[in-house]
Amino acid sequence: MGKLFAIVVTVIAIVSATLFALHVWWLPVDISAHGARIDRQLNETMVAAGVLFVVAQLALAWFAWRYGAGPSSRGVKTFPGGATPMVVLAVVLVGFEILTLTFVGSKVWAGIYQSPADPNSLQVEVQAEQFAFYFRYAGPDGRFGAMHPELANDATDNFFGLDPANDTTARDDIVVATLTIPVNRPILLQLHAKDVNHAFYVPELRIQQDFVPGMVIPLHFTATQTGKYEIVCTQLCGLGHYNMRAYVEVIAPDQFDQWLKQKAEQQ
Amino acid sequence: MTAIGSVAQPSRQGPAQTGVLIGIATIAMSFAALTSALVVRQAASSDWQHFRLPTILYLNTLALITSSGTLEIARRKASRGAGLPWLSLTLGLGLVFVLGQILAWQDLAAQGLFLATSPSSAFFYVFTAWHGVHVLGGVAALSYVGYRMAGGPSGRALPTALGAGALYWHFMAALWICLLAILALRI
Amino acid sequence: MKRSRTLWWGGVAVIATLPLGSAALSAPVPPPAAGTISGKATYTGTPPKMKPIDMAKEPNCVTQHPTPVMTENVVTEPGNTLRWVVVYIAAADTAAPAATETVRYDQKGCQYLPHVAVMRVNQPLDIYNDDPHSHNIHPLARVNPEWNKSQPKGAPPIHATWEQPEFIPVKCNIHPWMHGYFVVLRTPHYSVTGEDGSFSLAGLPPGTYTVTAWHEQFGTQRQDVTVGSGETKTVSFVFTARPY
Amino acid sequence: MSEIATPRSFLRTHVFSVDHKVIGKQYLDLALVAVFTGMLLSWLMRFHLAWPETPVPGLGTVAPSGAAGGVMTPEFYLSLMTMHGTIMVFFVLTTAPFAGFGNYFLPIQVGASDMAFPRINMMSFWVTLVAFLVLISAFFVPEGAPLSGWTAYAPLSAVGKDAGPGQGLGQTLWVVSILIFCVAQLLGALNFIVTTLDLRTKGMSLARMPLSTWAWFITSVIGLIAFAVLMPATILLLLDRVAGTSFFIPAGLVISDRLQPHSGGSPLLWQHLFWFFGHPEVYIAILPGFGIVSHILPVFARKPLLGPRVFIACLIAIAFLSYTVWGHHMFLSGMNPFSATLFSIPTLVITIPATIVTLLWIGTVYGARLRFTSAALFCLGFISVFVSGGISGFFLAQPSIDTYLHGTYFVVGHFHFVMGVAAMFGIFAATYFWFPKMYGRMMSETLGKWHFWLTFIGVYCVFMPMHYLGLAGNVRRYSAFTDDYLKPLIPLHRFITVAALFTGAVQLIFLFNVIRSRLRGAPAPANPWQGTTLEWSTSSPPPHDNFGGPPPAVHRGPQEYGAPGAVDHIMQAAP
Repeated sequence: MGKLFAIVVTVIAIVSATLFALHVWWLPVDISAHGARIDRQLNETMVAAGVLFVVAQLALAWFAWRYGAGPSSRGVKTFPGGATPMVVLAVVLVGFEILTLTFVGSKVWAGIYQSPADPNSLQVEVQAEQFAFYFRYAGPDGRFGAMHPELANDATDNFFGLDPANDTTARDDIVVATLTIPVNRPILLQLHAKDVNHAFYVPELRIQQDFVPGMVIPLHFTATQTGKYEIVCTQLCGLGHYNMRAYVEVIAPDQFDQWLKQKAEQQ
Repeated sequence: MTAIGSVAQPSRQGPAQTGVLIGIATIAMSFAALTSALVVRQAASSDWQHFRLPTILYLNTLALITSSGTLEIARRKASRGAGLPWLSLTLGLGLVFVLGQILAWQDLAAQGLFLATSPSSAFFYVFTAWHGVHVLGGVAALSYVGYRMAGGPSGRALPTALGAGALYWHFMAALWICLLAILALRI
Repeated sequence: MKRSRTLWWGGVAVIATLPLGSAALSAPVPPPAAGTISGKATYTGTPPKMKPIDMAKEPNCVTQHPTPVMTENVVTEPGNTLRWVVVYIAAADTAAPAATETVRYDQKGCQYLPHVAVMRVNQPLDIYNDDPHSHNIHPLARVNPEWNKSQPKGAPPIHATWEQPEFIPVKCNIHPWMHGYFVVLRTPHYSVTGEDGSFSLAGLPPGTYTVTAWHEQFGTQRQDVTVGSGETKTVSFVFTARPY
Repeated sequence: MSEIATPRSFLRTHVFSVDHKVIGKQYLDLALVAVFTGMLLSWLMRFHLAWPETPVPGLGTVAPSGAAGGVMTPEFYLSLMTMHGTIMVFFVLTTAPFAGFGNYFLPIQVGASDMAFPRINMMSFWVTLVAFLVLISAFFVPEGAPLSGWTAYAPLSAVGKDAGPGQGLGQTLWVVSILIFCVAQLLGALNFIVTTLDLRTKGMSLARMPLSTWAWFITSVIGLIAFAVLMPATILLLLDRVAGTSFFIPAGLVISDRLQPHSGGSPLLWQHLFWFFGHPEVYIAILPGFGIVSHILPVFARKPLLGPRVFIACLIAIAFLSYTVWGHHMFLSGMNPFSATLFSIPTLVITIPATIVTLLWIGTVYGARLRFTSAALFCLGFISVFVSGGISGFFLAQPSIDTYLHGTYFVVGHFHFVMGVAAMFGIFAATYFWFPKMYGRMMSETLGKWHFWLTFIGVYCVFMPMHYLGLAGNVRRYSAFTDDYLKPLIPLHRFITVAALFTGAVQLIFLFNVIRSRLRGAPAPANPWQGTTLEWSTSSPPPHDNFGGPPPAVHRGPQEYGAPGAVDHIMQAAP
């Protein structure tokens, strides 16, 4: 029985670890400036944790195999040195690992969330509402119109509650359902929610941030590769949470200017 | 945790004492949670409407403090079997305190400050209601002790029950003083 | 005891048949010829510019519309006429037989078809989902009880009826641009303006009526019209449009 | 407390009994009903995720509005998820290992004839039952059960029925149920602490208490403070919902095209209050499992646990640290990013006592003479699964990696391994180990072993792939996978669903074993496993006052196994 347990645990440990190591299911391509540092941090932790995982499972399996109550009724043995090697092993091994991971990790985190945005980054306002994202560009006048929640009316495409009648800056604002951004240019998103908690998550951009109603949360990143990627919501927001999706289209800068001009005429 | 050091024998005051101490820790923790909620909520937005606390609160505080005093006297006299009148005085003062709190509510309502009017009034009602509920719990416990005192065979358990009840009651008074300070500072 | 009870029921049956008999006996007066009220709903001023709906979130809706669909809150037609204007007789017509045929309300290509569905009180309504993905129907009723149901792909139609007359906006939470209206009326005399912006209310016994015209963005207008027997009255409603 | 009149009527002895043993069994029966309800919900959820369009036979009739024609609507799926989470966390993982086994065995193990306040103890069970019934009734109200998850984040949970189906009466019932549960839990914890501190028998010093008693004692201390914070939080949420206050709802929210009449509230305040309770709650779920494994493993290893004092110190360290880490649930929630670094440090530091405890178990298996009964196998399974779950916690503790993994199935895999499986293995081990003492009958060991092997392999097949899904960015709490990048992951979801259905079915072996053994199990001796603690020095099942007379004095520690000189073990109560 102990031997069977040892075999099962060993098989589980080996199979799980290999599936992790072979990257059978792994992160999608990284197209973000800060993405590489997150991937490195993840890989380092994966290696460290993988080793700890396999060693611990194999130790358990080996002891279960070796120390079953067999016919040779030899006496029980305590672990050499008692509990102290356990404490020392845990404090040194895990403690050291924690120190490095925390120290390196905090620099990566600070680079994304604690550093201010690049001054000349492209400003886009993102509104999350029950079950769709909408993006607003400042338009030719470069200024965002004021938002009035009581005027918000999805039927008339007035998602942001703008008041074009007597707010001239709002007239030229461009409201679209796809985040179109130029490649290799820092982007600063201003996230605000219209109703409940939502989240902005683009796996390829290695970026995620919750929307909190009543707050405007800045989020900045730089896309380094063109293409069309999915934005999904990771904070439970109601029955359409699974379908709350938009696309981010990263295009060349000149195409972006041309797209912006074309959208401005439609206003 | 009074008994954590002592070895085998159950502690002299008995489980009631330890039970009340733990109850006190729990109630204090729940008020700590409410206070932190108050602080965070006040910082969350600028709609905090300051208002003057109704003066009756200070009379209520006086009633509660004197009821602690009369309870101490009741405890000393209980061993000679003469504690009952003082205990009933304590209960009376406790009820006066609760009625006073309700009057404070009406005073607030008269000013148009209801539960949902502003976060400050909301927290005032929540603090006073949550404390009032626990004071009523204390009144119920002490009246049960009084009923057993009046019922004749005082038995060994009575002084400990009265002692535990007194400990809880004094905590109610001390807690109210802290809450009053918090409310006075913040609202 | 049993015998007297049968007597009693026999008597009641006789009395009950009397009014039927008497109705049949009265001389057959020819029913008055029905009048009709018809006309057009037009607007003055510059209407708001309709924008193409951005359905990027739902790719199989984008593929269903080769040319992008425009928003439908103010649908203007040639000759300054307005579509989706509901014209109806305000007074409730209680004598009319209850409506029985089912109103069909369809969700196709992430759009509500028809944009405005008019029905009568307690008339059965079937909501279908003909899209290859799920929709969520949320009639924002205030007078009637409000409900909010999802309808996955291939789910059976949702049956609903409304007890009170009301203009109920309908939205789909999963596709926020989807908007429609359930207009629940007590009268069978109603008509919705089509592409040419015209409406016609037929089968009206002679009399004076207050005719109401409702548009989701430009509000409601009323006119009193008297109709003789067999007469056709033309009425027109002019709404003032504002660009924003 | 010393002389308890032995009640006679059936009502007093089996239903409204103040005997901690009856109350413990009542808690375990409630947990049994709750776990099979929760498991049924997880079956429906897993089946929907794998085959969304295939109608489930009979579901259409059971839930006509939620799953017309057997095809589940998204809000019905989310209501199942919310109820699955709430039932499992509160009514199974807090009730069974802590309130169930704790109530039954803590008094006996410390040598008391009953809990300090028997009537309050009885009340705590019936209040828990009321809380469970109020929660279940949310299924049967018009709009159905709430869909804001077991975390019930405001404003989705606080605004009311505008926020979606189930957020009206269903969510109010959920909040009231949790409020009632807090009352029950506080009363229970009060009893545990006072009994442990004041009612220990002569010679039972704190150092001589069995490790399971230590675990229940420390869990009740954590529970006291955690539930004392959750209670006012639920009251504030209830006021937001029904009284129009704005503790958690900010101004200017437009929900279902209606401007909400609230202003100034802070949704983050709810998250802080909830998670200040939430993280200690997960330790309330796992620490009894620690105690149970450390109590049972030595009995079958025939040697004492390696470093019991170190183990107790680790329990205390975990208890203290559990109040400093709640922010790691909120790295990306919009709170100040600096506090994310602040919270990640204690989160990683708390892995040290957890690692020490795991190493102590593995060290105990070293040099043992292991008898592989079902209880022992479940203890070994507990260690293996706790290692897997704990290690995936490494990733989530670092804010930089959490940027990618937060809200994905990696988190689901992590907390299911640690709470959903390890804590359940603790409950299984405790059941197989203490069943003879509780019911006076032996459970079938063969059925027990079948149950272990199939479950052990099954849970790895269900929850390890969730880590792979998480790495691929599969977002959790989705009722359907319509995103393009999720489509290639559907085969893995189908594998998980098949494994989940299989592992769930295997639990019926356990249910059959429990019910059959209660009725026709072989009569159990007083000490079937040759344990040494006080519960084994009284009859099975123990008499009404546990020891048939004054509790015996205790003369030595709880784990005198394999003592030098041929005697195999020495009972704690042996003079």
